[in-house]
Amino acid sequence: MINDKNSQKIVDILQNWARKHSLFVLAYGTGCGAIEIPPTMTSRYDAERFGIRGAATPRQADVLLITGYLTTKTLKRVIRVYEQMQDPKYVIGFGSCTINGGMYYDSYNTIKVLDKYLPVDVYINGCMPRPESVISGIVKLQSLIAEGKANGAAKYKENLDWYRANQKKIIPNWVMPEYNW
Amino acid sequence: MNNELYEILRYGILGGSILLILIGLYAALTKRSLIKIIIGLSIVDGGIHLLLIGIGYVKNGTAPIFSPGFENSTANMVDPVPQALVLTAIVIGFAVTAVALSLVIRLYRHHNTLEIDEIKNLKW
Amino acid sequence: MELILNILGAIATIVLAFTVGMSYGGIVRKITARVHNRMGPPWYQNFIDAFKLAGKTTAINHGIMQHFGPAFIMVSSIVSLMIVPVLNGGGWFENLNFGGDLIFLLYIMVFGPLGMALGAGQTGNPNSAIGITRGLSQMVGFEIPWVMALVALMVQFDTTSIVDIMRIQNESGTWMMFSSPFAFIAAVMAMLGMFRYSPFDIVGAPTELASGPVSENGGKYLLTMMSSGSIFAFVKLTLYVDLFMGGADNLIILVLKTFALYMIPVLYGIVSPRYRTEQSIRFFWGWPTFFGLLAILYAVFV
Amino acid sequence: MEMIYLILVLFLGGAVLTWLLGKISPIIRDILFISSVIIPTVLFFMNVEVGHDVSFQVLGYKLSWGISYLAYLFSYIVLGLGSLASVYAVAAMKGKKNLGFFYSNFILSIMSMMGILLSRDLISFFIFWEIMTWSSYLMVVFRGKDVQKVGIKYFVFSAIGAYAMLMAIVIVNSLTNSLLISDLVSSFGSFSLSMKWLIPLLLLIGFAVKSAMMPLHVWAPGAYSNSPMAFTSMFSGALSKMGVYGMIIVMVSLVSYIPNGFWLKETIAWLGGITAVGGTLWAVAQDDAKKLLAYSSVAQLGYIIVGIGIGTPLAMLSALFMAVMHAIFKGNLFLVVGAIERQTGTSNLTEVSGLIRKMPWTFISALFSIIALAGIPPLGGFVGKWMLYESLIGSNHYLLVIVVFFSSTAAFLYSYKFLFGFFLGQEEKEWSHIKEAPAMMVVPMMILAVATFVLGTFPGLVLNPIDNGLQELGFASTQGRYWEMSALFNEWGNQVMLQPLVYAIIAVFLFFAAFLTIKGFKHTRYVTTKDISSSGEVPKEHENLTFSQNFFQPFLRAVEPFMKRRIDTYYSGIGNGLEAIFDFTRRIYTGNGQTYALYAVIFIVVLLMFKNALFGL
Amino acid sequence: MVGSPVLLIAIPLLAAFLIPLIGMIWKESVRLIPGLVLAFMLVSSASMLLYVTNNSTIIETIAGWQAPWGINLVFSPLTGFLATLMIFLGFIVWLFSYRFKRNVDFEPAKKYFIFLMMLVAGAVGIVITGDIFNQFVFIEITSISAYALTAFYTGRNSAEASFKYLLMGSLSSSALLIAIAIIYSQLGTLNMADIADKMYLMPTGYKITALIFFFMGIGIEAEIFPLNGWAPDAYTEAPGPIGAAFAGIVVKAGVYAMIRLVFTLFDIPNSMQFLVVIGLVTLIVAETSAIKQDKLKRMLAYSSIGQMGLVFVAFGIGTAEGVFAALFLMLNHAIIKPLLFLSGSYLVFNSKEKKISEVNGLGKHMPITSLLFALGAFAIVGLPPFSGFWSKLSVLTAAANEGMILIIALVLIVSVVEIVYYFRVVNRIYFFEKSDNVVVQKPRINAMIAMLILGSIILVIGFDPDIVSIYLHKASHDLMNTREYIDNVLSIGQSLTK
Repeated sequence: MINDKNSQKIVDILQNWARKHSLFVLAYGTGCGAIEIPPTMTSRYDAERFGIRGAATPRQADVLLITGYLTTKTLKRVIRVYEQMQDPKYVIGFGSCTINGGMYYDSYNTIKVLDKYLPVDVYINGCMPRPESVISGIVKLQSLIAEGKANGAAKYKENLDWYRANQKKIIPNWVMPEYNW
Repeated sequence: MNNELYEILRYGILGGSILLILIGLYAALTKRSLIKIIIGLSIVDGGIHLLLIGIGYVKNGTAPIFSPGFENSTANMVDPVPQALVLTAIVIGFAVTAVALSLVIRLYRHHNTLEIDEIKNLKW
Repeated sequence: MELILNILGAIATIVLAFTVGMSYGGIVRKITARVHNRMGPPWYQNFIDAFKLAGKTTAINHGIMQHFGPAFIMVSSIVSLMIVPVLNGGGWFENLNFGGDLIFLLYIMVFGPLGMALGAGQTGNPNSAIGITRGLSQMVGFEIPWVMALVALMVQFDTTSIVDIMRIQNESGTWMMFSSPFAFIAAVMAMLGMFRYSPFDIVGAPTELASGPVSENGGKYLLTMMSSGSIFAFVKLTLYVDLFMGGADNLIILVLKTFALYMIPVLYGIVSPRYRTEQSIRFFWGWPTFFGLLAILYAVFV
Repeated sequence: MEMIYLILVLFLGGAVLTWLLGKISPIIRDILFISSVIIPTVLFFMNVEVGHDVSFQVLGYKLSWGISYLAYLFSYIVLGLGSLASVYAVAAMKGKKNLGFFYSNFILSIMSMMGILLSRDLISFFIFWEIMTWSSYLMVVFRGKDVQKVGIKYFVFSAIGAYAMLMAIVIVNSLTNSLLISDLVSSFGSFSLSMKWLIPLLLLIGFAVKSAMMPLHVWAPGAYSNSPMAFTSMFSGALSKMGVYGMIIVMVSLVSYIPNGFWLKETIAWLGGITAVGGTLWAVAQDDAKKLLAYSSVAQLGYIIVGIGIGTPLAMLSALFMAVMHAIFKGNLFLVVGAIERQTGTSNLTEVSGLIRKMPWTFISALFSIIALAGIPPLGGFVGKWMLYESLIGSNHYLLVIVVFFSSTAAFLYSYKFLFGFFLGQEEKEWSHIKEAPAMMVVPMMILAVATFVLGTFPGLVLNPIDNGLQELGFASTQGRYWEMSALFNEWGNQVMLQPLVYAIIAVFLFFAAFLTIKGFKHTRYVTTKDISSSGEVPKEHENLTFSQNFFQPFLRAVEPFMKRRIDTYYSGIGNGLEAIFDFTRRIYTGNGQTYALYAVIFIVVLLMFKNALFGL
Repeated sequence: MVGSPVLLIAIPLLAAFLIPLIGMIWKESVRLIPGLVLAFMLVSSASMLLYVTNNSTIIETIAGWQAPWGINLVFSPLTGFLATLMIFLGFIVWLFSYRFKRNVDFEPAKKYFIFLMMLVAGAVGIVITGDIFNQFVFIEITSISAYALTAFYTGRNSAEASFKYLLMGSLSSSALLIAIAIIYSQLGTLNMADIADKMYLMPTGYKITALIFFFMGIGIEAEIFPLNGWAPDAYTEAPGPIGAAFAGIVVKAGVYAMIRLVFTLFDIPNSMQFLVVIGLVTLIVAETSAIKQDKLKRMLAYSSIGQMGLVFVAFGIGTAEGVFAALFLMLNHAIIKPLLFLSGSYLVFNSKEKKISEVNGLGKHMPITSLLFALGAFAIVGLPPFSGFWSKLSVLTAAANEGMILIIALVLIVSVVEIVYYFRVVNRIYFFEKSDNVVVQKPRINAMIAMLILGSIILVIGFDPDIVSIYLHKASHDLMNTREYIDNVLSIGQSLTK
């Protein structure tokens, strides 16, 4: 949809600006990273000044925050949540575990590379990443949105078969509604 | 017949009849045996018959029959009507007693007792 | 011609209400942040949010009532906006003011919750339904002192017209909040519930119910609801100003008065925990109702 | 032959024929049934005119039949709702047993209601009243459920009411030597003070039972929910209005002339208010739609009683308007429940869910009726409530306003519960086979739904006949002051136009509906109700996620102190106590013949002992 | 002269004695002859009733002995009305009991119909006789045949019921005889008209004592409260049609005797109040006792007693309206209660216990019988448009016109109790499930006709009460006009002596 900065119309620029400054974050507290979200949101680091706000349900959310390792059991829920979010939507991988498994690199029960299953727009490195890093990651996402480069959702749609294949490898009994847009 | 005797006789009949009625009632109300109750009722009947007769009695009266020599002495006749009544009442009392006794037989067959206290399947 | 002017006036009112309502929303967020010792978002943050919601490219609904529910809510807020006099003397913002409108207002204001409830019910999300039941129950709670306050006003002024109430206040020069203080207290306490800030925010209860009635709404639906809420906030504040503070002669005074009034539930809310539903109902049937009774007695006997 | 006789005879003959010939074939039965409701209805509206009375004598009592303006208004309710409900009933009851019996009772109850309205004297009023009672009783027990409890309770309360009325009637007869209602009204002023209190009170007890006023309402929930819904529609919509009809006559024509009768009016109004609150609270607590609507009927009748009790012209106007509206929307809601029960087999709100897409027309009519019930503006229910509030404030009943308002706010709770329980929520596979009800059921419902809308916009359509009726009752001529087509007036004289508001509402709604539809039309998708955000979990098909148990538990917890005491339990306590006493009395008959003989002897002894006291000359 | 009242007594008595004789030749005759006799009586009585309604009272003297001395029969609008009603009910009972249960066999049928004829003869005699001792004799005839009919079934508790009845009946006859003795001792006459004429001669104490003994003697037949212990048992244990006959014939005769005494013979004004009080007590005790019954016939019996109480209340009002109401009530009760007994006896036909619970669900299996029972129940509790309503209305109107508001209230409260127990039964018939061990008995065609006749009368009177009101008005006028009665009876004798 939005591949190239040059193709952006004025409306898109405005909309991207708004999207950038109004990120409703659905923090999916999968792992230990969930503990870093409250300090990020509260007085000391105050993520709200960037327009960030917690969203309670995927229907309202723009950003899916995967905080830490994903067990194979949780993955299904995360995929479901992601698919229930409305476009445009973004994924932030949070902590080393989402990048390469981190300290769970040899676990039989967690997924190692989040990107194989969900289109991650921004990774935040660290184990755990401190709130400062979280904010820096979000700022990165904001700049990507403004440039129109945060197009993970489009990528997911294009390569749905590949993602599904990967997902189904982890989740043997796959009963989920079709993702059909 | 002199007056005193007449009065004594008259009140004797009345008192006796009332006494009979009370005796009969006593039997009917307190005795537990069906037969005794029926006897009590018969005594009550008898008392009442006596009462009726007593009412119709006239001093120095004669039988209420128009016999020769007494054609014009209706004033001195005993009143015939109560006697007729008593005759009828006796017949009726007899019939009732007969029915009652036949019922007692039925009851005895059914309940194997003559105690009236035992015979109360029908109540409330 | 007159019709067009009327329609233009109506649109102007709506724009005004939307702007003021949204700004207040942003300012509340800012103030809350400052009380929390945070920077907080800019005051226009709500406009950005609204714009972003408008820019969502996809939307889902679960059925026709979820689709039309936001429209119902809009009907409620806009029609009630139309019959609440914005300024003294009418003019551009006169719209549909008429005598006897208080009772009408009481009922049309319920139209919104009903639309919300239907929309939320259609989604099939249990959280939404739970939120709705809590909301309706709470509404029964705060309507009692609120109506008592209104009845006291109606008794005192012998009218059910908001315009008349404003006119009489201005003629006598005494604001209602001073001439009938108990009614004002009862009404303000009811207002706490009406705005659904803490401690009466169990309806939404973000973490418990996943924002309750709106949990299945995103994009344009959420946008409509949010705008409606902003307009509605303006309506309520203006109504309070009209009824208790003598109305406003111009927009600046209106903004000042409404803002001052708005601070009551906001500040009370920031420092409060959350009531359970029955606790909040009992709260409203306690002191606020007592004050409402006092107000009626006051109006009848004084 | 007089048209009035003809109409009643047609009803009666129709009832008998439907029953007898109905045994031959169901089609004949259905046709006979509908035609014997519709034909007299048409004849009535075509040929019967106000002011034409016929009279005749029975057993030396002079009876008189004719119609008044007020009765004409109620005959709209009875015959209109009756015709619609009868059309509905044919479709709804198809395949049930004993239909001939049902239909003939249906016709009989319509006949009796018309008879009540046509009666100009107290005896025929009472006769038709009793026919109405027993024919509706037979309907209550028609399904054979709970007959000994619900049915007997209904009949006993009705009988208490009716006998109170009968007592008043015979006293009136002894005082005025006439049974005409007009004679009662004209000579009421000359009665002694005690009679002035006694007669209206006795009559009011009779009417209060039928209109389910507070201490006498306990029969209503059971009876309403127990009869077939096609009839309950009539029961709650029209039959209970007979109580209202009588009550209006008594309150206006008699109570007004009692010295200090003011207090009676106040009491009635407050009882009405308490009825409204109690009914509403209990309705909120119900899980069965029939019970819910039944309690709701009690509550709504409470409003009407409040209006009658206040007795100002505006209050009467509002009471009568609400009576008409209640007939329309509550009649319709019972039809809706009937349709749902027919299609799904249950009327329990916790079992059924998500029928909106299965039964869309039913939903629309239910939605309209619920909005009217809740009194939300564009529909007719609001007009009546509005007038009620204004009359209450205008007549200085400030606390009563609060009571009524509380009840009507709490009414939103059960209104929502009704809509949500049946139509909204999860669409379960269990109910996926449900179809819309047949057209013969849907059309009456839709007509009633449209009626709620029309009366909301053009209340003058009904206010005009009401005004005629009120003038007949002796209210000042209000032509042009209290009503005008499609406009409403308030007590303080300002004219209020409803139409611009309705237009505004429609315009705003259409605008936003269009906005929501057009914006992102291509990218707006419909998803099933299983596709909800439940923390990423995918609900399985058989998992029912609808929230329906303990729906308003927090609210009920809050109002628990009010609901702890039920009048019902007191009544059953009294009933059981009486039966125990009666059980004791019959032990006089011990079964021992001698005891009986003893009784006889005691009898005569006592008489002889006290003969001078008893028979002393 | 359209007929002779004496035939109304003589023919059934004759028939009663002829039945066994002819029965030896032709067995079916024991069942047929009573019907023919009753039909003839009905026609004769009805034509006489029509005559006396429009013309003067028919007075028949027996054996040429004129009024104060001989026995005479008075067929006035009142007595004629009651006699016709009784004969009609006798006919209905005959029609119903033709081949009913044990009547299929010759021996029982013979006894049954003999006693039925005697019952009717006695009851009619009570009503139309003008002689007080003659009345006593007829009361005894009625009683004895009633004892026998009560004990008709063997193997039940019928003998017990009959014995209780007999015990009470003996006391009754004793009391009657004492009362007659007192009157005769004071006035020396037994003719009712003559007694009424000379009553002012009697000392008050004697008068009251005689009245009290009469109250006891006739009260036992008329089922007033403390004296009615026999009634529920007898109604319960007698065959169904005999229950109907008790309710329609025997009790009515008792009531007639009672009111004749109070209205015509004795001039004690307080006796009216006494009637009201005793009637109310009877009404309340009986109706409240009925509510907890578990046997159908026993419930109906209590209801019957209660209705009699109401009749006494209505008579006790003392005005022409009250008498009219009471007679109307008697008429309706005589139609409705037999209907209930007759249909009820088929509802519990095969049951041993005759429990109310055994009628469950019979509405589907015996629709017409059940419908008739329901009709009777609706009518007797006074629901319009059935006949019971009009009589109840008349009673209440009469009471209201005399200002007896408390009585109205009590009567109406008791009516509610009545509604409860009748509707419980009707509900059971129609809305309960039939238990499997109840065997349904379809009514015979003759029984069905009998019940249908009664049912249609209920409807006819219900829709047009004026059809009977003229007779009732005449009858009440007749009862109220003591002087006319005395003159009518005595005039014949006087005319002869002059």
